[in-house]
Amino acid sequence: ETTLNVHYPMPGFFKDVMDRISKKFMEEHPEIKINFVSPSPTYEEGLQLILRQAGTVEMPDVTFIGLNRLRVVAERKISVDLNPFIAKDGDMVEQGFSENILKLAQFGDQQAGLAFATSNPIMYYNADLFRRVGADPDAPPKTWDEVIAIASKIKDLGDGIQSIDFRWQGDDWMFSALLFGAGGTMLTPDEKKVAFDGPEGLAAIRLLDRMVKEGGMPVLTKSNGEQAFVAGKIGFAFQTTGALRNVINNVGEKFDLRTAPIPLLSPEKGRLPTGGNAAVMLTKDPAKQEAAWTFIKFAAGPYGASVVVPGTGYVPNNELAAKSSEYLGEFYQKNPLFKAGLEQMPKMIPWYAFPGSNGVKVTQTIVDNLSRVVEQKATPEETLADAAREVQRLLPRK
Amino acid sequence: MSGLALRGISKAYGGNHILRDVTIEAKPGEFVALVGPSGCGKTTLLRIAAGLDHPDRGSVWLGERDMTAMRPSGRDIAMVFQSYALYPHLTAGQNIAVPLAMRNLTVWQRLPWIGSLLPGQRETRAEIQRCVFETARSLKIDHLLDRKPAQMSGGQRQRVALGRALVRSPAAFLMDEPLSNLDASLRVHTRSEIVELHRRAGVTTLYVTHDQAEALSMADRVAVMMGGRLLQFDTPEAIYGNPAHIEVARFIGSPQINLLAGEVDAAHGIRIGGRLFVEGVGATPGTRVTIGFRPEAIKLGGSSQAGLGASVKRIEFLGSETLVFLELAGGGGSLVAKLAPAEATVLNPGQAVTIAVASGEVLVFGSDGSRLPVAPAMRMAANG
Amino acid sequence: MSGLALRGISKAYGGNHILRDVTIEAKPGEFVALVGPSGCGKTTLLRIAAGLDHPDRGSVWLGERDMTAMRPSGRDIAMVFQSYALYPHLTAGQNIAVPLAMRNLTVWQRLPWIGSLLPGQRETRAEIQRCVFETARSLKIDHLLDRKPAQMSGGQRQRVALGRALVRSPAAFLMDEPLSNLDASLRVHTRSEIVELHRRAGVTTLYVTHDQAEALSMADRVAVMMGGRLLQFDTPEAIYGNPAHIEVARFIGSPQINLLAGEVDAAHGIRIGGRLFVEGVGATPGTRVTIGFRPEAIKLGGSSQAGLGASVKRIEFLGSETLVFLELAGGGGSLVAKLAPAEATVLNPGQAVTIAVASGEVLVFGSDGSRLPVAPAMRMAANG
Amino acid sequence: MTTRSWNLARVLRLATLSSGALIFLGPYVWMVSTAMKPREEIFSSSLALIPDRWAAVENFSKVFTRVPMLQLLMNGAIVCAVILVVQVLVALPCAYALAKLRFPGARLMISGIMLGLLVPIHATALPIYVALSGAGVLNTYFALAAPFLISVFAIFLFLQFFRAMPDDLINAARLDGMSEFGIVLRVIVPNAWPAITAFSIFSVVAHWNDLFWPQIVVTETAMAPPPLGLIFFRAAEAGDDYGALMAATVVVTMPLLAAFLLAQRRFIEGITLTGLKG
Amino acid sequence: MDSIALPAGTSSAGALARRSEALAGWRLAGPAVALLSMLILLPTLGVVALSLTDFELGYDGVRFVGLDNYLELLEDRTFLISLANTLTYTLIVTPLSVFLGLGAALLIEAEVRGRALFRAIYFLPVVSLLVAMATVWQYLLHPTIGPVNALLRLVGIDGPNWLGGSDTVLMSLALIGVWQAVGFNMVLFLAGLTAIPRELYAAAEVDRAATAWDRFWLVTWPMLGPTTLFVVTISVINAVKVFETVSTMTQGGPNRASEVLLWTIYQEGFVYLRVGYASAMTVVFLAILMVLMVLQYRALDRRIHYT
Ligand SMILES: Nc1ncnc2c1ncn2[C@@H]1O[C@H](COP(=O)(O)OP(=O)(O)OP(=O)(O)O)[C@@H](O)[C@H]1O
Ligand SMILES: Nc1ncnc2c1ncn2[C@@H]1O[C@H](COP(=O)(O)OP(=O)(O)OP(=O)(O)O)[C@@H](O)[C@H]1O
Ligand SMILES: [Mg+2]
Ligand SMILES: [Mg+2]
Repeated sequence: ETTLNVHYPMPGFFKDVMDRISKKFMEEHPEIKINFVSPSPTYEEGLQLILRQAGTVEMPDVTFIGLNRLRVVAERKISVDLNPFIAKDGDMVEQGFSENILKLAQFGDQQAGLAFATSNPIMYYNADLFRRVGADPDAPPKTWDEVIAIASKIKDLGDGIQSIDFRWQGDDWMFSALLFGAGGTMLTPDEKKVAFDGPEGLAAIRLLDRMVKEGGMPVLTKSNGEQAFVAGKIGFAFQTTGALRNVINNVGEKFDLRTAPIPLLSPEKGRLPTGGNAAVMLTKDPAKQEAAWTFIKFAAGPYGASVVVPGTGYVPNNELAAKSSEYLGEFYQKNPLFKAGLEQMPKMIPWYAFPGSNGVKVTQTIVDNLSRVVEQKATPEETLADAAREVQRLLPRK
Repeated sequence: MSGLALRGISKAYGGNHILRDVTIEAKPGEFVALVGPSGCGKTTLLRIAAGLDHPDRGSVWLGERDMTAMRPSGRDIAMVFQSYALYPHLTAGQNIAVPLAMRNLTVWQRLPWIGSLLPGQRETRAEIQRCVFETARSLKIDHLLDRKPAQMSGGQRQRVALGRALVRSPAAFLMDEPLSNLDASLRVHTRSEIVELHRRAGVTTLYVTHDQAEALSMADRVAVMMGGRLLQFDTPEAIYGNPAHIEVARFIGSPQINLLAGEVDAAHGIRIGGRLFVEGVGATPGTRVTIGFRPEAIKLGGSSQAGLGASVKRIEFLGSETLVFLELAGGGGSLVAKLAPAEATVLNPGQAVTIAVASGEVLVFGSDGSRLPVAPAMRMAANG
Repeated sequence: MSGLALRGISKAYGGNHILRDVTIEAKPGEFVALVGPSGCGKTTLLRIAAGLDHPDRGSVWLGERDMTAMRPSGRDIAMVFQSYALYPHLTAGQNIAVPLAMRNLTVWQRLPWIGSLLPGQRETRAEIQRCVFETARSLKIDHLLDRKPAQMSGGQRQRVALGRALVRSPAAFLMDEPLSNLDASLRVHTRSEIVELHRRAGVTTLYVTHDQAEALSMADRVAVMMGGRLLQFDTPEAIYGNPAHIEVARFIGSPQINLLAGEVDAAHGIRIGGRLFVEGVGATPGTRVTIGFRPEAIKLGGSSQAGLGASVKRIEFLGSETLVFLELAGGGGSLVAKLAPAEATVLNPGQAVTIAVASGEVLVFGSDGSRLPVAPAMRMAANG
Repeated sequence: MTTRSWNLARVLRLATLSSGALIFLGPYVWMVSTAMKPREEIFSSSLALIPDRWAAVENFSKVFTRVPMLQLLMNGAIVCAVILVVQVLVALPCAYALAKLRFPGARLMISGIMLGLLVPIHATALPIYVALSGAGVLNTYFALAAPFLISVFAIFLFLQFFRAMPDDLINAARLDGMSEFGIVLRVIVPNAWPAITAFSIFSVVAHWNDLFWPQIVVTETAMAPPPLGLIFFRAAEAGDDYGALMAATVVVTMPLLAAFLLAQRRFIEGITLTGLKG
Repeated sequence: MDSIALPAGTSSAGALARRSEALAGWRLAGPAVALLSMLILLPTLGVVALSLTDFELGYDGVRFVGLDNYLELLEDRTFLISLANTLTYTLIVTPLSVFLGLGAALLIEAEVRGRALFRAIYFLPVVSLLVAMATVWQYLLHPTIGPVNALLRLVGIDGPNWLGGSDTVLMSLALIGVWQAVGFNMVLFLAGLTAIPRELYAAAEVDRAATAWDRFWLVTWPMLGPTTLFVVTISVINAVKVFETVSTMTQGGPNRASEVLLWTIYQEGFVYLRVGYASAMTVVFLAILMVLMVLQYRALDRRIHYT
């Protein structure tokens, strides 16, 4: 019997999911025992734990790491490269792990993990407010111009009602949504130079600027935005589909909640970043590695997805799960709100992780600059230039 | 000038009756000494007069005003605390200046830092400084004005505490053993300063002391308390020479008054150990009484003379006088005689003597301790 | 039994010289009284003896051992603090028991709660209780043993502080004005208890007091300090009757000794205001001297008699005696006479009298304050 | 001195205290109210404190079923007790020595204490973690308590309080034959209860509520203190389960509040140093 | 070192006695010294050492880089911003929390009724878990649906965007900091008040200190000196070390308007994983504050102890 020590972040979100998956897994694999170590409150703290414990006996065998932090462990060779295991298995696509999905956790020639819970940004909207301003909730806006038009009407309702909550705070994910949606990229392909300062980037930031100027988007903290939206005081919320279950719970019967795909600045070239996390193998013990690989595949596999998706709002990271009625087919019939994320799956590309030791810091730099636009303290052009310059400075010089 | 009256004061701490119906009315300008054994309630009475404690019953009057419900700060009473209660963070000079600053400076002027920048207080401050210095000089602590209490000796602290009271001209002074830690010569000096101040300002004063000389010489009237009760409140002469109660007689006078148990005989005389001692006492024959006479009333004679026989036990030299401790013959009790040193030189321990007491110096107390009248034609039988 | 010796002690606080080369050697079992004006350094000396302060110079010896470097807790000295220093959180009984518990119980037995469960301490505790009660009874505070210091009167606290020292049998006692807050009768009682204890246990004792009667009657020897210097260290009789220095004469005796300025004439006599007063003084003719005589040495005569002329200024009644304040005729100075009350009754303020001083009672001091020898054939001219 | 009568000053005082109390209580009113509400009622456009549908049972049962809350509370109690006892035992003698004894190095020590007050736990966490990990004692009560065995806060606080204690009291104790340690135990401690109580409250509160250090040394939920239980109701990315989170907070806070109410008697009983004259 | 300059000719015995006192002092302080060295001094030295390297969490290799980290600090705009923010925060929180804490303590002590209740209420913020209270505050200070602004609207004030706006966020955090610290300081002051001899108030009354204001200045304030010095020192330190409110509510935002020192250090060390650089920040942070604290302590300490 092998015991796997498994660590995961955000128990408020994942505890039930993890419990169900491990239960089922141990039923199917009685020779492997899953032991959950104490979870970490956030992705960051989870990552810190792993880095601290790297190489010590306390290090768990498997962990789940935010997709944008995956590169950190990969570059530090803390994660075990999964390519040998994939090579041995051979039939990954048959098990539902398409090339696209594998790519989400690839860095260079390394397969750092298997995407476990994946999300993309969607549009939440308050159908009641739509009706009040004469918009049709059944035909949600497809372009940003339409969004802004409706938003500006909603803003005029008064009574503390506001138009848009675009979740730009915290990290660069939602900025990526605008940038990628315009067809842009963060860096040049050789990862040496900033690339977001091109026209796509400018379009993205200008859009944010218009949301404020024309759409009347208020400056809100992340949780204030959520609170106001579920209270029925905000027309649009743009954020991860992963929050869907929580939003549904918090809204209850207060208003008619709808979701729709997020508009793209460039419908053709536009892509969307993938949020979520990947299961990562840490154990260097060959015996345990086998068991860990089995567990990772199971968790990231169709059963795992069928548990994750309804419990959270994430999109299935396994193509089998999405298609097969055995897993989620019926679920989507019954829960149309979850469809928006599903529809966007073809457009999902990896959430870009910056190279080098300043990788994480770069995202904060971008967020800081975005806030200047949201607060209307700088023009989009200035912001973009500043952001590009600061980010460039933080990139590896070699 | 207003008198200070404590009327029917009672006070108990958790069941312990500390004061029982004490009434002391000091006339305007009067100097009243408060004496009594340790723990009899003197400090408590003073605290009640100052308003620091509330009586369970009774009232406090200053002049014509009932002060019982008034806060201490409103009473305008100066007090010397038995424990000094100096402000440890202030120098001696600042300590003494506090009551003046409280009265003569406005709230704003008293503010730290800012206060001293405000206009119109220069002169007041200078005046306060002058008063403080005057008072300090009269107490011989003018060289200590810049010291904090922690840097002073016990007697110096006590004088600062005294200075803090004397610097004011309040409606009444309350002083709780203000000279107890001073040496004799300083005490005499300070005592006369207080008397002088009292003469000048005529402020009603309640003065607690254990020093009989102080009580008797300074006070207009003396209040003797015991066990929370007021036993006698009268002039010093009356307290010493004409005590109303055996406890007062016992308490006042050092060395203590000599007390002998006696019995009233059929002829209203008192017999001690069978011998007639006093005649004409107004008490039922057969009752037991106590007679008392002061040590200095005793005259010693050779063993051959008439009088009570006794033997010398111990001789104690006190400088200006000598105490002779005597044992009555037949185990009748011990006595003390106070003699001039010259008179005592002829005495030796063990020597047999006779005791004579001058007529008119014998006090008679009933079995409950109260004074018994002695007929005017009283005769000292023993000295007959 | 071991003596206590303070040798060549000097001490300064930030430039102020508090003690200057003070040497006091108390023989084993000796009772030494330490007197001196307020602030002269008595407490400081005691603290140095106890090891609570370190002398800048000098050494402290207990018996044959140099204790100067020893910590206070190792010296086995009991001290009564001028400030009492009672443990505020302990009852009177517990306060008194502390030194016994410290010595007679083991570390473990002393632990709170747990300690009282350990074996073999029942009896010790009972024994301690007994000692505490005994001591308390002799100080008349046995009814207060369960009170905390805050619930006691000043005199009661002082007695608890005294009890905490007396309950031990240390190598030496240091007592700093232990009776200052007690009433006369209690003081006499407590004084005799201390004397009794000292007789019984024979522990060397250093005793600070402002009460001259106490110093003179209790002590084997008296040390008079002034301004940080030791002026005289001698028997009570010598200190009173034979003071080595004018300051000692001035300090000891209440009321103060009478001092008059005089000049040595060519015949080695002393003249005051032109009149010959004493003859046969061993001093250079022409030097200025001071002569002193005690108030009780004065005999008053009618204005017609021979002697220095004076007038009665004030008469003060003190119970067993009367003080008469006199003004020398011609503004020569003030004097005090101490008379028996009977002698004083004939006097009235303003009355003119003559002063006579008994021969052999006159002391002569040089201009530096030191005693001058007077020839054996000295004669009181004034009384001639 | 203070009469119980109503006067203007008292009315003003009560008014000030009460309005202050309202401000301080405000957040708790909302907290308790939220703990009683179902999720959909928590955020709404109107402010209602009384829920339409009571969900207290639901929220509170989540607290005890989703995480082993009783176990966590127990862990918290044990760790806080260990920390408090050692801290006080170490700090009392040290503070006494600094306050009342003269010895070379005392000033340096005070600087060290200042440094200790300033150094954030984040800075020292890593080295201490490495040491504990090297000793193989992670996931133990000891590891949870280790960095807090010394409280410079306590030393500093006690130092300030002990300074004010009269020297003669300590001198008397010395002459009575107490050792310096005995003085701390028998004279200083009984007279410094208010300070010790105040510190105890702070210490318990700080370590009961500490979230940072336990996360570093504890990977087994069986060893975790209460705040680690709270993270099971938080989901930064997706929004918290507010009702359960508030219920858990109430559960975690209650023992502390109870402890405070018990301990605060000591403030009233404060000992005033009346054993001294002068 | 404290020992006074000894006058010339000091007896060697006096020196011996002093040595035995010193010995006792060391014995009593021994355990504390040992723990202090192990748990604070050594790790701090470790931080200093790390600040001279390019250590990054997760990488094995460590390179000595001399003062590079410190040089980089000089140009780090974030660090300067967070210095300024921390200063502002401290300047708001310290005086307010000290005075309100003192006020609460005095008012509660003066009041006869409901002392226990008031004490508990004012102390509540100290006992509550910040991660949870952060959530509560987020809601209370919500610009549109929050009760605070709702109340302000009742009196006709358009409430600010407390935590969302870069102009108001620091002040909002400071107010929350005050809310937290008042109870803390109150308890310390309550403890300090018990150490004031009642007799001094009696003396003040007799000396005609008629108003509470007078008695406060005459007795309470000077006698609270040691407590106040302690409270101020601790308040400054706690304010300078503000971290949890920032990390749970604003993450330094918006646009670094609530970027404070500890948050910056934490970000660098734990999020950006640049431990070496974060260590350099820590060292600078400690150095500045150590100098300030030790200076103020030495300057004030003498003045507030009267024995
Ligand atoms: N800490 C100190 N700093 C400066 N001077 C001091 C200090 N302590 C005492 N003194 C001074 O030293 C002198 C001697 O003080 P000490 O207490 O020994 O006097 P004392 O003889 O006991 O007087 P008292 O009879 O009034 O108690 C006094 O003048 C006092 O002012
Ligand atoms: N707080 C208290 N609780 C209980 N008893 C008290 C309290 N305060 C004083 N007493 C008692 O009240 C009595 C009177 O005390 P008080 O201080 O008035 O005596 P005193 O006459 O001043 O004595 P002393 O001459 O010793 O100063 C004493 O027996 C004392 O024990
Ligand atoms: Mg008294
Ligand atoms: Mg003294």
